[in-house]
Amino acid sequence: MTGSTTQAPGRTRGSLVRSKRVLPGFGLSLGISLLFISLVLLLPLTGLVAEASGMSWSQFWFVISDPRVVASYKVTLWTALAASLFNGVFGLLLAWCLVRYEFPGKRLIDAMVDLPFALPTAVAGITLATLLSRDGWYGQWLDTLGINLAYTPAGIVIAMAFTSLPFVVRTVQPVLEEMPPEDEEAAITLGASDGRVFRKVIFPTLWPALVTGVALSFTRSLGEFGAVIFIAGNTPYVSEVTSLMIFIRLQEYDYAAASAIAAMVLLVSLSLLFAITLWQGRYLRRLLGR
Amino acid sequence: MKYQSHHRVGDGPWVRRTLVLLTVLLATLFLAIPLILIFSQALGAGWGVMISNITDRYTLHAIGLTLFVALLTVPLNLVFGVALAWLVTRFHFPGRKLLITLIDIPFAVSPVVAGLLYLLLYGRNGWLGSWLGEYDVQLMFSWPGIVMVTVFVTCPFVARELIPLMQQQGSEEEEAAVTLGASGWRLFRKVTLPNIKWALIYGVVLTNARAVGEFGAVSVVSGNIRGQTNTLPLHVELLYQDYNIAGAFAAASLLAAIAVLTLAIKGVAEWRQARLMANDRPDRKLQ
Amino acid sequence: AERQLLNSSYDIARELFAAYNEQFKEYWLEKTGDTVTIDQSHAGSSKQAQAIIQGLKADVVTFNQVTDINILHERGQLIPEDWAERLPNNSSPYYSTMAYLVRKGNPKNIENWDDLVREDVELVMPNPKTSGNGRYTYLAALGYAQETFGDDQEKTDQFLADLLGRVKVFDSGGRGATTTFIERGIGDALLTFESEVLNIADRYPGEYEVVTPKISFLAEFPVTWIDEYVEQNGTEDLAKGYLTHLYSEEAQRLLAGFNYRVHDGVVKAEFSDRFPEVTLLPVSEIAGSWENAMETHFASGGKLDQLQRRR
Amino acid sequence: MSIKIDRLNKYFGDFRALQDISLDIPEGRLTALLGPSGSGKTTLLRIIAGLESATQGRILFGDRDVSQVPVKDRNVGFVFQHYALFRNMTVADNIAFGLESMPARSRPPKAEIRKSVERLLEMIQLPHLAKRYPAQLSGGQKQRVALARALATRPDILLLDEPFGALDARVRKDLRRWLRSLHDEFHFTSVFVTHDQEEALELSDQVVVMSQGQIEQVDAPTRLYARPGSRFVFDFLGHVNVIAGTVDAEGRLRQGEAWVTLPDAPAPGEAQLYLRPHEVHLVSEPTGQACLPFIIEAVNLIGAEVRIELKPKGWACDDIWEVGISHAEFSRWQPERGDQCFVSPDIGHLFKGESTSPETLTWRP
Amino acid sequence: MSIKIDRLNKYFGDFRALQDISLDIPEGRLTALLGPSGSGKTTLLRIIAGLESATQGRILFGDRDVSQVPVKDRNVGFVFQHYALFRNMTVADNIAFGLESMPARSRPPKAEIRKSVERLLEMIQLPHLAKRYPAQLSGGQKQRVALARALATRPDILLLDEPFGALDARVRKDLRRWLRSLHDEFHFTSVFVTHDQEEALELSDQVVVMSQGQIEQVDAPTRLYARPGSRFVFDFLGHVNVIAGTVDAEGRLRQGEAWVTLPDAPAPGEAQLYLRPHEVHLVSEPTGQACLPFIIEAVNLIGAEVRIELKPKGWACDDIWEVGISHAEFSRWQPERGDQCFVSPDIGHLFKGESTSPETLTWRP
Ligand SMILES: Nc1ncnc2c1ncn2[C@@H]1O[C@H](COP(=O)(O)OP(=O)(O)OP(=O)(O)O)[C@@H](O)[C@H]1O
Ligand SMILES: Nc1ncnc2c1ncn2[C@@H]1O[C@H](COP(=O)(O)OP(=O)(O)OP(=O)(O)O)[C@@H](O)[C@H]1O
Ligand SMILES: [Mg+2]
Ligand SMILES: [Mg+2]
Ligand SMILES: O=S(=O)([O-])[O-]
Repeated sequence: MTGSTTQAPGRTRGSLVRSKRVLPGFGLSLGISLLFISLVLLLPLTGLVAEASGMSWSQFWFVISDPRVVASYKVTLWTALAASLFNGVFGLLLAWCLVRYEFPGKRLIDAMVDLPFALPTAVAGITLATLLSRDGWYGQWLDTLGINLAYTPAGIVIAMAFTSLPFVVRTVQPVLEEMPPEDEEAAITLGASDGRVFRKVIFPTLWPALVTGVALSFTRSLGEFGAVIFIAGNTPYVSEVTSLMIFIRLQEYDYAAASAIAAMVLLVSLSLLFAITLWQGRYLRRLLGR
Repeated sequence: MKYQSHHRVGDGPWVRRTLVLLTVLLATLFLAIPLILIFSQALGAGWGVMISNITDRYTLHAIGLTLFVALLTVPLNLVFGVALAWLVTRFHFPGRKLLITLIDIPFAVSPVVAGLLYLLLYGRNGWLGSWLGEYDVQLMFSWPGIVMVTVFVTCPFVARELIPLMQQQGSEEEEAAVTLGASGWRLFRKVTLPNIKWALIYGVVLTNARAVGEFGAVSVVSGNIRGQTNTLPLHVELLYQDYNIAGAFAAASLLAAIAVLTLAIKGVAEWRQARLMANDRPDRKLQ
Repeated sequence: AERQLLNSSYDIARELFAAYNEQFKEYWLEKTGDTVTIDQSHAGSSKQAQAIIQGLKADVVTFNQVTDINILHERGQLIPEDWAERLPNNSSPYYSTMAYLVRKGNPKNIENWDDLVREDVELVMPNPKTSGNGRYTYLAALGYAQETFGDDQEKTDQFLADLLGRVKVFDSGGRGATTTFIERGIGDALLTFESEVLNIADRYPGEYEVVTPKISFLAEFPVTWIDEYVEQNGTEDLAKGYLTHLYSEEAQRLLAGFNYRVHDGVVKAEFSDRFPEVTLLPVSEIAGSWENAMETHFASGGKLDQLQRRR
Repeated sequence: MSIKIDRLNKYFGDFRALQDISLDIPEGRLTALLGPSGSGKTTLLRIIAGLESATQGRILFGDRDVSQVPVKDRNVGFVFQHYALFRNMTVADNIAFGLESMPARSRPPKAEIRKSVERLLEMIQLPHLAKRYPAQLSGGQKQRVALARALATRPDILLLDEPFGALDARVRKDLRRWLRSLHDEFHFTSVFVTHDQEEALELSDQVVVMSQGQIEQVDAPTRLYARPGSRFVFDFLGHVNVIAGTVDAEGRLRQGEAWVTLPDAPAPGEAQLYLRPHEVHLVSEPTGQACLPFIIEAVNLIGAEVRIELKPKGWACDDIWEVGISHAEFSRWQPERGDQCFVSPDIGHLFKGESTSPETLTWRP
Repeated sequence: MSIKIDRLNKYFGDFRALQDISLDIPEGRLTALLGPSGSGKTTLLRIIAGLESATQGRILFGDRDVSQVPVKDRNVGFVFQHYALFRNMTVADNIAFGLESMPARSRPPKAEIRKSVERLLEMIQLPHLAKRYPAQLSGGQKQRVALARALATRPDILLLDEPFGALDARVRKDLRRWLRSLHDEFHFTSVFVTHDQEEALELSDQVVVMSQGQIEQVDAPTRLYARPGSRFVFDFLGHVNVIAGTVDAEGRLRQGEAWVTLPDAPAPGEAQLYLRPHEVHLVSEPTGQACLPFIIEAVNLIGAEVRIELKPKGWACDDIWEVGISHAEFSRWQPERGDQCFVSPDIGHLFKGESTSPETLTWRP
């Protein structure tokens, strides 16, 4: 026994023995999870891959590089970026005030943050369009200032920002709550001004969560359709989003093309999320030493 | 002699007032007013109209179907969410990180695309759908299809609520229970479940809200048959298409009411959880 | 006996068929003694066609685009190729054309297609990429341009490009465009079906005016039964009856009441003041055929895409 | 710079965390705030730093009233129990933070800052770790960095809240010694919080014993140990053996079978005698001075002395008694568990009736 | 029930956390696993409990090989450092949990369970807290409850992972004493983990010293203290004074100006002499046995003995020297900081060359 074991440390035997788990339910929970993930998440994705892989590479390229589609990428990317950045700022502000201050209506606002999650996107879209249209509650107001938001890319940004706001607040909030006061206090006793403490001590700690929140908000915005479509104006090359392009391909019975574009979006979203997970892993390892 | 010490960032009265004001303002403009608008539009023509809109035969059916779908979706995702959270927080195994990433897929997939995925797979021409068709089983354009896409769209919520909490709580209590001879089910029911109860409720509540409100994915697979496969969000669209703006907003206000109710339950759940956690650390100073 | 029928239709025809269904049920009961339950499914007609191909077991379709029925044959082999021959008037019991809705007093003085390309005019129309409605408007404008500029392809293109350039909002569907124009107050003219335009004018008396251009497009509303599914459902007679009855005088009057143009002579005469005589060009005159129209104009990279390319 | 605390009160809501604290902290000395958990040590320290505000009372640094001065202008260095290093900065950046936070006009040039940091790294003996992140350091190293960071701006006053609380016993001892030598070299005015009496007594020049938001006693360590001012201080500073009884007319303290003859025959009445473990000795027979019979409960051979635990026989006490004897004595005597023995006092502290301060007694051997 | 551990190895990935551990744990005794952080104590304990599985090797309880037996059938009690009480259950429910988890056929009836719980509550002296929740208890109370919970099912073996690690020094001492008396009463086989040598030596019948996944020494506490088997154990068990030098032909260990005459004149070569603080004495002049000159660095008057810290003069050592003298001696001699003095050894431990085990030397006074 000993002869062979000095040869092969841990690895093979280790993995064998490790399958003996202490807590119960490994098999069951693994079974349920794998079954569910395969059936619900992965199996349908095969449809996408199958459709898209039915095309030749040049067809694929033709579909995804169609100038109008390319324009929609640009519109979508820019508006999603603007929306997620807006959420980065507004979400951070909200999370900050909800964690740091007591003020009347705090619990109400805290509860309302999840509203965009709970409200159907189409309802959100209709509501925002109604608010911002020329004679809507906000629109008439903005109109006197000569500002028009509905049916412009700005409208898209607003719809995207609305539907993805909770992602930022809900990822930043717990980190802010857990942040020990000592770090700040240490910085203040060292003579640092508030601004400096925020920039140098608080923000770097929030940063990973904020980036995750913004990234989730961004990917969600990339795929947003229901809320956007009512307020976008959908002018070609100006305010058409990629989801609409997918929708159009579907209207044309061109599943392959729709799948190809959808696959593009999915690829971008997943690689973004994955890249952030990797980056965050490294950043956090430095911070936490894990 | 009183003075306000100022030892945490942003404690200055001016900074604080400005930030709070800005928050309240933005939250009102961005969150509260849209909500109010929905109700005000619904009530635009008076209570009577709103009530008659809601008690319309098709609206009632849509409400029923929507609740039915949620009723099936939530337990499914509950089981999955708990199983997955248990798996990734209580065991180490290769591929664990991947599993955690995979459950984010529904966040990265546009709901319309999600519906399309199911249609491509289970539709008459899909490889599974054609096979099922031979046995005269049709999933799309009937409630099973609606349930399936709703499950897809809402499956991250429970798991995402539970995983961080269970990770933070660690498995010591469960290990203690095992050394005391507890079997799996007893251990879960007596030790784990009470500890994650409120997070679980929050996850369920979010799942439910999203399940009730899902539009994009459901609209693709529903078949839009009035009185049969029309869910409440689809019904909102339908009424909207009929120029029945008040009716559309009446139905939407129902959804918004569900959302508000959901958030209220969630608020309570969070508060309870926070209290539990605070009890847990009596050494931690109340700020 | 109890019988059941599923009618898959385009999104804005819900009230129309709700009314027709009542009429038909009575008729059918009288004729056969059977009570019929008719389920309605409404959505964009392309989406409806897809659903049917993917297995939505509708017995009949009542669409607003010929191409969406064609696809049922091409993609799904659910109906024969010559479906259009099975009922009178290319299987379209009613039709409409494209018209403009302008604001009260017609302040921009819009009378015809050439008024729409003026610098000071803003338009609202549905997206030709996502809705048949938008496609018809495009073809109507094309028809006008062809009549006006003859063979001068460049001028025709320029005209269409200008027209599209004047559009402020492309909604994804007809009702969306209407909402944008009415509720949001966007644009000087809404380009959509005449039926829709008349409906709105009826609904908001005195606030809007209807302008029907002298030359426009013959927008047919085709219907057919789905052979494969009626066979499975055992509803062939019912489906045929449902569609044939659309051609009856009684039904035609109902349709005209919903502001659709009809073929029935008696009814036509009754409603002659509502539907002015204009030249209606069928697709064959404008683009040869639907296949051709789709291919040259609406497919990816087709004429529409070229015209809409940012200049 | 000396610190003067003048009738300080601190309320948290209704709870009075500090009650009328007045205290002088001498310049250039190490002062320890010692007390059980919840006694208000941290609160007092934070008020001195300006991290918390007093409800009433004044704080003076030298002659200057700093009660209204915000933290960042008080020029204090603060060291936290859990280090509170900036996780996202390297060791060098952590140390430089204070200098770089100075207002532009008084901030030293970059090169000088770098030099200061190098000097401080030398001082804490970690120059090779300048580029590391806090997560990559051991607890002891982290606390050294925290100290260097606090000292970088040359504060007038150094405040430390349980600086060694989170460390292993061995590391703690090293670091304690190192802090002591650092202090001997630079003589900054330091106040540190601890609930470990050994640490307070070993490290500081002056100990402030706190209990329930009040100051119990302020004294130099040796005096504090030799002459505790109250029962509380007695109990808190190491083990103490107690016999409670009645003083009779002959000046004997009696309880059950046990008695002790008290020198200077105090007035009759209730009294408690407090005896430190090394201020008594074990005997095999009662002496003329005392008869305190015990059964040996445990014998502990570890360390410099042999610690013997005793259970009273024929009388009662709340806590077990402890006596330390030398290894030599132990070898001679070989006491074992269950043996009977007697204790004879050398020095004792008598609390009479309800009086709070003791009278010290000495027995002639 | 005795425990036998047979050539145990544990890998975490490629990291070998335990290396060929073989160990006998006698029945009815308290065994301590002592070692620095990361030495594998917890891992070993968890493997014994079955909470972790070994990569290789066997565990026997009595004669029964339990290597493949799941935790819940091993009948062990486990006490966690952070209590791991069920926070949603009352104290009574926590204690009853194990009994109620028994399979239906062997489970005692409800009434009996209630009685057992009452008895255990008496035992841990907390019967009045039966209805409280863990969050409402102090650390010491929590740990008692954890112990009662572990003992409720009458386990054959009790395993404790740093049971007092999270407690205050005073509470810890109380609880330690309480555990000792509990053990004396019930004599369960117990294994507990600690990294506090004082705790290990004071509490246990047998100490297992671990370092880097290996066992360094297994011995009874007094033997371990008197005869450490290696430099590591030496260093780990309290302070030790070291002089490293060369043994010359006359059997003298020399370094710089310092020398010590070694009894039994060992062979010449490199050597280190280890001396415990209480195994040397201070002298004012070099003796014939040794000349170890020092400068007094600090004098610490606190506690039973006076601790004197010494800095070598004319030679060098890594760590400061410590010597304990009695208060009486101190009063006689009055050493002060900066004074010069000499140390003379009584008992010493010599490591020659690279040898890992020492030779004990005794000097005649
Ligand atoms: N922010 C606060 N709000 C309310 N009470 C507080 C607050 N900070 C401290 N207290 C209370 O004031 C008292 C003194 O607390 P403080 O932290 O000063 O004690 P301490 O002596 O430092 O104790 P420890 O040794 O546990 O750190 C405690 O009873 C504590 O509960
Ligand atoms: N699950 C694990 N995965 C990987 N490495 C581990 C794991 N558990 C422990 N180790 C490693 O095994 C070694 C021994 O760990 P163990 O917890 O047994 O140490 P310990 O002696 O109990 O230390 P401490 O006193 O800090 O509790 C450590 O280096 C640790 O990092
Ligand atoms: Mg404190
Ligand atoms: Mg451990
Ligand atoms: O749910 S969507 O409306 O965004 O598709």
